[in-house]
Amino acid sequence: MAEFVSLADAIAASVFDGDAVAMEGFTHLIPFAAGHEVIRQERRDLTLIRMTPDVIYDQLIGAGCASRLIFSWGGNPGVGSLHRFRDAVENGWPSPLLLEEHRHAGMANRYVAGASGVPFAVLRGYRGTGLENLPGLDGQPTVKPITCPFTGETLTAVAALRPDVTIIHAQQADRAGNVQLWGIVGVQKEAVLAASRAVVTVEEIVDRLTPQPGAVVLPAWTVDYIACVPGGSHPSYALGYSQRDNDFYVAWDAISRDRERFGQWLKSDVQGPARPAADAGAVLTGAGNAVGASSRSAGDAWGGTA
Amino acid sequence: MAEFVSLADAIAASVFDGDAVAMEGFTHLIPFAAGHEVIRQERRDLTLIRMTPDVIYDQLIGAGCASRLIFSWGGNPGVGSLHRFRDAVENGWPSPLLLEEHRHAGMANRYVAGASGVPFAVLRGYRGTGLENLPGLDGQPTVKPITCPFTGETLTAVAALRPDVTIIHAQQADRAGNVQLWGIVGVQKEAVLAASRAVVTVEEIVDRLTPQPGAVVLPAWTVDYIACVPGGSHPSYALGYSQRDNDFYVAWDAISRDRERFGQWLKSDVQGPARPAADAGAVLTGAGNAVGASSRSAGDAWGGTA
Amino acid sequence: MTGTPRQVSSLVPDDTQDTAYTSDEMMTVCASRALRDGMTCFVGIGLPSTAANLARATHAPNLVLIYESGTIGAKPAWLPLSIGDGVLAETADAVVSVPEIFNYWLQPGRIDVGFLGAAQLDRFGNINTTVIGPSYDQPKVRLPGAGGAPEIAASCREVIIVIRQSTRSLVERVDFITSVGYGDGAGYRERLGLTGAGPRKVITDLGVMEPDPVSRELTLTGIFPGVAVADVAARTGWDLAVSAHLQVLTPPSDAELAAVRALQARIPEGAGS
Amino acid sequence: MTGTPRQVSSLVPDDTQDTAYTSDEMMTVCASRALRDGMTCFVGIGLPSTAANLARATHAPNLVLIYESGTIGAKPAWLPLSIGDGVLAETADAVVSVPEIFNYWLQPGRIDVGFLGAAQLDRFGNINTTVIGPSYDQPKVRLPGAGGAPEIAASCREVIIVIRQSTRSLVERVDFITSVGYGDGAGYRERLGLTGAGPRKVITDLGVMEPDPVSRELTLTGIFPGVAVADVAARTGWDLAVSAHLQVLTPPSDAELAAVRALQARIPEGAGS
Repeated sequence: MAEFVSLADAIAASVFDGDAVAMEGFTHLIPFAAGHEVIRQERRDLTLIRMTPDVIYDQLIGAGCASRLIFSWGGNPGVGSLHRFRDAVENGWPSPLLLEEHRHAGMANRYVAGASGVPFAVLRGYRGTGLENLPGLDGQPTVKPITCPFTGETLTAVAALRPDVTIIHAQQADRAGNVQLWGIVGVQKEAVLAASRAVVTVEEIVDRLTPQPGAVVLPAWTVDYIACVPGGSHPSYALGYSQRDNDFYVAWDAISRDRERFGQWLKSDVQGPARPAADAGAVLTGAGNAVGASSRSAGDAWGGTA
Repeated sequence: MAEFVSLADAIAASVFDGDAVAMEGFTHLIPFAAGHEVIRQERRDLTLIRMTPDVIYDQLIGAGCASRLIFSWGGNPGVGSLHRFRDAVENGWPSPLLLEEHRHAGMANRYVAGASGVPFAVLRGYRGTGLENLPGLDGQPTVKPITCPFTGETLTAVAALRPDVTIIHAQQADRAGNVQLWGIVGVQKEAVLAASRAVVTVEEIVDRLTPQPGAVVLPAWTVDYIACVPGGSHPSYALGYSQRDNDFYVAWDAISRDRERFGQWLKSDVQGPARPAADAGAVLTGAGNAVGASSRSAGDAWGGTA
Repeated sequence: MTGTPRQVSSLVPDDTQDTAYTSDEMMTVCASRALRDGMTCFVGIGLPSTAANLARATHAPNLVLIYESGTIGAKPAWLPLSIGDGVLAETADAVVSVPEIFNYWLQPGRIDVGFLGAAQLDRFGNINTTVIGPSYDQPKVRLPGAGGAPEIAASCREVIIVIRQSTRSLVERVDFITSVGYGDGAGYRERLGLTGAGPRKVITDLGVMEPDPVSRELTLTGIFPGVAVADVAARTGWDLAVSAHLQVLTPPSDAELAAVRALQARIPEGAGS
Repeated sequence: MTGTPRQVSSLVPDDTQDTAYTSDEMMTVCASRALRDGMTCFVGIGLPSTAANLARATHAPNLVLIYESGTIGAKPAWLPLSIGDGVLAETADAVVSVPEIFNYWLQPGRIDVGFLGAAQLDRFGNINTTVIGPSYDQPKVRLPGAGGAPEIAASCREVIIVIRQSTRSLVERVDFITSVGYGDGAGYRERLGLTGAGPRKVITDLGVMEPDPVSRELTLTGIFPGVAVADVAARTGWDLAVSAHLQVLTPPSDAELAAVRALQARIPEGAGS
């Protein structure tokens, strides 16, 4: 049953060294503030799981939190490479990163299998591609051919994903702990239902959820911890509350390209005394354009190049 | 791409003797008016597919339209038996009815497989039950054990469903032919996407769809024919437009128990000159309580016993 | 499960006519007591739905009701006739598709308790709702079939079954296994890999049976006031084992009776008949 | 696909400075022309998204745009930077989950055309977006990976690929097959049971290649005005076959150019920078 706590307490209670951690959000509603808290609490040896390990996992990988990554697309959307991810894979810096690489359809179905309590999912795909034969993290395959028992056709089985903990960001929780997210809802429901523990940061806590078109509702009894972190998905966005800070994504290219500059950013903007205040500062700006504006000025501070 | 036609034209263009026809709607939004049109057009030798072949299929079976039934629960919800269904199974009247019997989870997943373009779905279930070993309509199994290629665990595979035509009722279509339904959305999306052809009857046609919480939207290019049939789900209901006519469901028990009384009902209320007018008459009563009221007086006409 | 309640006069002392109760009321109250507050409960229509809503109206206000129509956390103000009445969707925390309710919610074993009726039930808690008679192809009585029951029986953490006691309904071996209880006894569920624990209680109009912890055979553990063990045995189709710790169950309290009657008297909003 | 457009001055006659166009503009226009009105189109970000939106703004107003973020029938008023910008969700006919977009919409082959970019492309239209270098484990360049591209390549009824022409990007054999084109040639897709027909057009900044109907080898069938076949061959990593029916492609019309520039100039609503 959902418990309302601070972000720091939520992470301290649910993310442990060596855990398999999924932070989901498909471009929209990415739980950046929670990711920063994981960096601040210096978790190590994590298996990071995410369909699109974009800027959020570039930060966690660069900060040395991860030793393994399960993913299907590792780029800075619309911008280019993830330099910290590449540095880890190409040069082993700050430490080697073992990969379990899939594709979106495979990752999505692996979460579906996890959420459904079955050990695998069936799809078309993988056949004829290099991804068909890559080993999983433990050296065992997570992709295998499977024969339809009715038609004899060969399809593909992918192994279920069951994170130790899934962390997402949502627009709202009500006081009973029911969570509502809407807009692009991605794979968050499946990631939460597949996990042993679930943490949700929200833009706001409301007396009663007003049903929204296209919304996913996670009942309180499917969530463990809820922390109210307005702006907690910046530079991603929360539909109805903020806009995607595209400037920051563009600026990240230069920040992350250089190890030293990345280190400075980490110190000043995540670990340093300034950043927790800034993350908390977002609490004050609340909803709508206010967050958009603060996002954009933050983007400018990174020396936005767009 | 969706074409707006009359109900009679929609059925004439899409349902043919010998077809596999799915009419879906889980208690809510059951396409009764379309079912009556199939009876009026005297389609024969249909394979009827439906998770809950309740009163609507009792009517089609009693009218002699069906020779085969694929289903998972054949009762009058909250009332009792389906007497026409039982008469067909127990006594072969008006003609024998071959069964392909599943359970809800299996039927739902068979539609999911059909909608997903794969020949089977995997679930837990069937093991240890009599349903595990029942043959399909062609004598071949539609349920088989399947081994997880990763864990070695035995699960169950069910064969995909791919109806020739799926018929559903929805609240709204816009003028471009996009369809929106909400409330209990059941398995309609899957049934439409699994089928070769799709027919939708709607409560009303609107200029523009207003997104509704919990709605399923079927883009115009997934639908073949749309007919505006207000009240077209009576005695089932359309959330926001009408209420379930529980009296009719109770009254159906007496109407359907006796072959002769059923035949009279068929003549007077479906095939006769009165009934098409009454079905069309529903067009005039439009939305909200008006339909509820007409439903209820209709229920009284059946000699409601509730 | 919607038959007219029978007055069980033998259960009622003559001088307490105002607290007289029917066997259906006793069953309903007894079933509602088996639900604890905060549980998630997968509900079938009829008596299970009445009992679950009674629990929510009395001792378990935070009981989470889930119906196979995809309504999660429904809070109906009156008793629905079907599992898909509008009031369930309108009051639910979330409404999901039918594939989703089975795949994401029921199958993984995240529901605490499943609540089922049965046409036939056997000594090991197996349920038949498919056909009566020795042959599936030529049944004596064609029943509705499985619906969502097999998955509820397989996957809920535990199962409660309500059924009226008679030698026709409680049989040595069901004619057809629609939903698995304990199969042929100890170890059966484990061999099949069923994730739920199976039937915890069978509540009839005469008492309560629970599976023997070792053999899994249904054993009489509770009896309603005024009912004799011999009566129960006579209306059971197998040689009924009786627990050494057989208890006489507490009759419905005035508050419970008032609540169940209020619930059943409540008319759907907007209904005129 | 978001690099700064290069001015291709050689393509532009000196006396038509007002209609001068860049190679990216020519590619975009050429790609947009490949889309027919009423088609359903699965769109990748960057040039594919620009081209699809250009088609929607010009000759194909009823083109249905589908992004892997689950937005079906998106009608963005400006070009999104990512496949998940808010404008896509806000203007879509329907927004579905990521599992659903892949399982119900892409996998069954109901999408007419898939629109992809590539880091490396080979003679048989196979795409690499995973690693550059001979070894997956020790790559020279680690690329983003597959994303939704393999399913788009496998399941859309046909595929259009946009890529800049160079011997580094157009290679005899890709270092890693991320998304299958025609594999090793004729019959390959059929043997794997891939439901879509595969790449129909590869549009580069110099011209258009199409698969040979028999061998499936990519063959030069169109060339931009002012480009020599030898230039194209020199920037292709295999011995490029040239169609007997090679056509010189029509340069962007004034209307097309105006439309593509208007599209790229449009600022997201509410954006200040």
